[in-house]
Amino acid sequence: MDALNIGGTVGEQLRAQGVSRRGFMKFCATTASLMALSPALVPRIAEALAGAKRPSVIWLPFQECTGCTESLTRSHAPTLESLIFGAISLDYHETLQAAAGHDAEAARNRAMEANWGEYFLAVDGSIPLGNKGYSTIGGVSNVDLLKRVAQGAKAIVAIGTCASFGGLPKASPNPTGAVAVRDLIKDKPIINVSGCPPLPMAITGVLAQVLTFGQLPELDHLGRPKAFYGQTIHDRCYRRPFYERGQFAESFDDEGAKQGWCLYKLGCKGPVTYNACPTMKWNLGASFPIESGHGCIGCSEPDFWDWQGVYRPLSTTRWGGYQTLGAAAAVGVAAGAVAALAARRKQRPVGEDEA
Amino acid sequence: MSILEFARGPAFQVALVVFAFGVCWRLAGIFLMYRRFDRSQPRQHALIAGGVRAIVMRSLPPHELEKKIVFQHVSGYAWHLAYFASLLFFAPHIPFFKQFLGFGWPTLSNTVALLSGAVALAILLALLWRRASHAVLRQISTLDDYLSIVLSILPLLTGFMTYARILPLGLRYENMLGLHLLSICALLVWFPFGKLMHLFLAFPARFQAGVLLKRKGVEA
Amino acid sequence: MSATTAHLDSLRSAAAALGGRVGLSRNTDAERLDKARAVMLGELDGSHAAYLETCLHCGMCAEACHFYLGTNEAKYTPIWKVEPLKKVYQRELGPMRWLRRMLTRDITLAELEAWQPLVYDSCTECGRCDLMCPMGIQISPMIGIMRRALAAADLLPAELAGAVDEQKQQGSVLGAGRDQLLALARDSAAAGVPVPLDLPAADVVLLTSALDVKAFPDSLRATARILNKLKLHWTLLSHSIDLLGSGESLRELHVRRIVEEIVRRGAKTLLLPECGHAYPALRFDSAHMIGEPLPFVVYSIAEFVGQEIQDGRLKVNREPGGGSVTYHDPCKIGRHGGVFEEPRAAIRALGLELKEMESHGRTNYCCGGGGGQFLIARAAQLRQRAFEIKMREVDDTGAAKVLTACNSCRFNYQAGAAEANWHKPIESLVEHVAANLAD
Amino acid sequence: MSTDARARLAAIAIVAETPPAPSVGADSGNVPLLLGEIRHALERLLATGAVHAIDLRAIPLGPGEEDRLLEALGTGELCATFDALGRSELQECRYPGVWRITHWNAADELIGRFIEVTFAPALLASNREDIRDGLERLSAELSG
Repeated sequence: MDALNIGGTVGEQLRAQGVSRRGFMKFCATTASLMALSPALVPRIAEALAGAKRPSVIWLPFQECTGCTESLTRSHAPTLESLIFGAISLDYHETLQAAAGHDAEAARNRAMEANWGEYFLAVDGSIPLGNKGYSTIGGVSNVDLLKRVAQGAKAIVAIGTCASFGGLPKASPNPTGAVAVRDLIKDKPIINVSGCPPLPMAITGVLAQVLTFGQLPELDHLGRPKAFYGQTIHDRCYRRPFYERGQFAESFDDEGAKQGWCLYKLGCKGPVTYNACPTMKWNLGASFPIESGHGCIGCSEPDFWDWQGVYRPLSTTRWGGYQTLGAAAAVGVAAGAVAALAARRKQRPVGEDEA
Repeated sequence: MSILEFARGPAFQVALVVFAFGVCWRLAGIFLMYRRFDRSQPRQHALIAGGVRAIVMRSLPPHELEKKIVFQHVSGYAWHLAYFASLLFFAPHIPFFKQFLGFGWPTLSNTVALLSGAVALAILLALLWRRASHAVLRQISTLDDYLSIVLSILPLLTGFMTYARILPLGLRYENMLGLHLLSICALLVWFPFGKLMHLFLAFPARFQAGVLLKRKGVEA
Repeated sequence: MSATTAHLDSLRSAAAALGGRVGLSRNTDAERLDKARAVMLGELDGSHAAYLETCLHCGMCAEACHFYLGTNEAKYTPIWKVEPLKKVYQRELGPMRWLRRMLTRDITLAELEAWQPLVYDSCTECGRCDLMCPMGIQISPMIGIMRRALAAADLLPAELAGAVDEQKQQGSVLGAGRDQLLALARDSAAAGVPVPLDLPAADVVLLTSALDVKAFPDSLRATARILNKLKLHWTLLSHSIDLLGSGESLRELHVRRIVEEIVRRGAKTLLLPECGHAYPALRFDSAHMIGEPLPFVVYSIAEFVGQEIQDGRLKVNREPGGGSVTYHDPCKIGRHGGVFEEPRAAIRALGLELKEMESHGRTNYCCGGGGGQFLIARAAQLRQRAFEIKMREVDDTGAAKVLTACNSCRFNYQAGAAEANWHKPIESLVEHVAANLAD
Repeated sequence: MSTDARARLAAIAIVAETPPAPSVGADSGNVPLLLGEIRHALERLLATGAVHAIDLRAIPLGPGEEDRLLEALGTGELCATFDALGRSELQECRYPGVWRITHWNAADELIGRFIEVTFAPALLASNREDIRDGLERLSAELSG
């Protein structure tokens, strides 16, 4: 990987690889599809891409499980190879790069210097604030590294729910004091590509969008690109007609489940989860959780892990259990009894009256 | 913490504790109070049966009385039935009850459940208007009456808005669902302190009346 | 007609004179308020608590009340008439009284004064609202508490205060005392209907009322004729002519004295005259007042006569001429006492065609003047509004006359009819029975 | 793994359940809508020459619905394939003017599927730049 060789446009890069114009148009069509843009926009994308500079991307992993990178490498369009060799210049990725140790650090520093103010920073994983030693790279704590690299970044792409919202490490009781990128960096544009992991197409799609139009995509209330997070799972779910008709699976093996009815009662969080799974789907477009018979767990939402359980329907609540209620009731009865007994002293019992 | 999480978590827990405590407090305070024991010779016996009968018969006033209150009677029946139909038989509500009871039950189709909710909502609004405009009702109404109607309307209203995704003020679905749950919390918190307690008190009061009237030999 | 108006006028002037006797209260406002509150707290029990806690403010009780229906004035809504009682309950006895005290103000004497016309002028404690309430709330007994509380605060309307005063000072009611009763008994005996008075021992004891003595002596004579015919060992008590609902303690005092007199005579049966207000008091409330079940049975005379006819002990002839009648169920023995069937059995035995009013039996409309209301001069117009409802229902039956078993009702009918120039006879059921006794 | 353990594993009864036929309405209902859209696009194509494209990945489709749609569109006379960054197929459908365009990547994974309503997909035509390149190559060969 040559960090310094980031010159040239995407079009030139692809041509240099021997990709024909027809191949380039195909690339543009699938990229448009990826960005959830209308096919009618393909010519504009082609024009933009042909002249787009390859941006440098530095990828920092913090408290993460590599699931997001795994997801990215499963991305099938554009292929990761085309991303790395054609569309973007991925100059530092702890997991993917061949270089290790000081060489890797050096590559990152070179990329930062060469593209100061122009590179994109991709982050996966949350950042522990509880103890800086919880997660370090080359002896540098996550928070210090993030702040340093973020300084020269044009924009930050927080990949996965951990980087976007704190994710699993932040789940109650949050032992490491994990926070999201947006909790630490306030002065740079941040694109949250949440999900646990995010849809591979969402990762590449966002990168492609940034690259194509040279500007940040439109973001929702949580800083997520609307193209992918504009609607809820429920909004686009093919099982939604069952919800509207009130047809629900009651267990995972009942007739309703076999008929493919709505999984709301089995804890599906689709109605409050913003993501593109129902249309983009997973595993090369094979399916998505609901299509496979399991409710959405809400993985692209903040604090989803603390949503009172994957299988508790949305219309349930914490309620303390019968012990708490019983105690409240018992105290209530006691209070009422005291009130009644005190009242008895003001009331006149039988036979006792004024002279 | 989002509105929805707050509503599903601490808000609901607190509301339920206030509800349980308040209801028991009020019921115990009423029923442990000193009561006179009627030693008179009953004209008719089977006083308990008379009480039970009153519980039923007070829903069906005699013709001469009924014809004066047709509107109140019909609207009262209609909104209560419609309200409970949408509360108890709207499918997404079942898991809510199931978490307490451990079992669920068959549901109405969404169309029917929503329609009955709409009926309840329309009647409640009409009754609110009537309370504010009818001379007798204005005379005897208290803050409790208005508050209780409004707090009964809010879950219906927010429920509809949630289902139909009518989301004003830039609210999103999950906010509206949270508000729906919060409106139920508000209802639960207010419940023990106002007239909504008639859910628990109506039958005892009717029973008392039935026993008293049975003793006198008058059909309740 | 002239006879009727004559005794009406004499009663009216007696009542008006009573009002003049009442002076200003000797107690301070604070004392009066305290006394009223003490009565309320003393009488309110768990059953009232359940009623007051359950009220939904639905307003349906208004639709049962002849005063509201006759005027359409919201203040006559029955439950509104116990508002001060409700306040005292909520602030003093209710389980949430601590909260209530923070949020509400205490009642004032001015408030009680304002409620005087509501509980005396515009309520006859007829109990129709008690039947209407969808929650089963028994409002009229709570009006009773309100009245006794107001009485304790020296807030009885002048006429009623005068009557109580008269009974306390002179032992008579509206000028009808023991002397008048003795004279009536003498006259009756002279006319061939002996009235055994104050016998030291008897099986059956009969009470009478001031109204009978003053205005409807025929009713008493008819009763005597029937009791004689049945060859009962009976006596009329002259000690207690009336039970005035003038305050809890006085009422209890009366009841205790009557019970003592009856027990002393070894009587097993107490008969009450064609008079309303004594019935619920002696039949149902007295056991509580004396703290134990009564050692005798209490009947209204209409109830007793009807039973005797039903059981075949009393034979009556079909009334010559027959004709159609309607029966007015007096609130106190009907809705408050459960006496519905016996008077109708008597009417059927007399061969009269019974044409029921639309509201009859337990839903019967009050005559408009019960509960002492008919004594209150300023309430005359209100009384008439309520009576108009009654007139309409009577006219709708097409019956030739009205029979009833309460002389208060009769009195009020006559007054109302005179006022409205309405010519529908209202007659005593017992007198009809007595006039047609068979051998 | 011992033979014993194998035997015990084999003893676990495995029943393969055939899922029941989906009940009526067990889909998104989008197939008829898409067919309707295609019909309108064809009408417009004839009237004005306007080209229309549908990205099937942007449409929520239930299990089997895409197959049903493609089945409904059928296969027409012409089919063209090319290989650039992976295979691509341009298939005319049963209804002339409707084209099914499918892209695979170099690893032969499906990366996009479109329906185009057009006289001929733009991808069929040779591109000017490519022609120029080709011309240069041909010239070089002829001169070489």
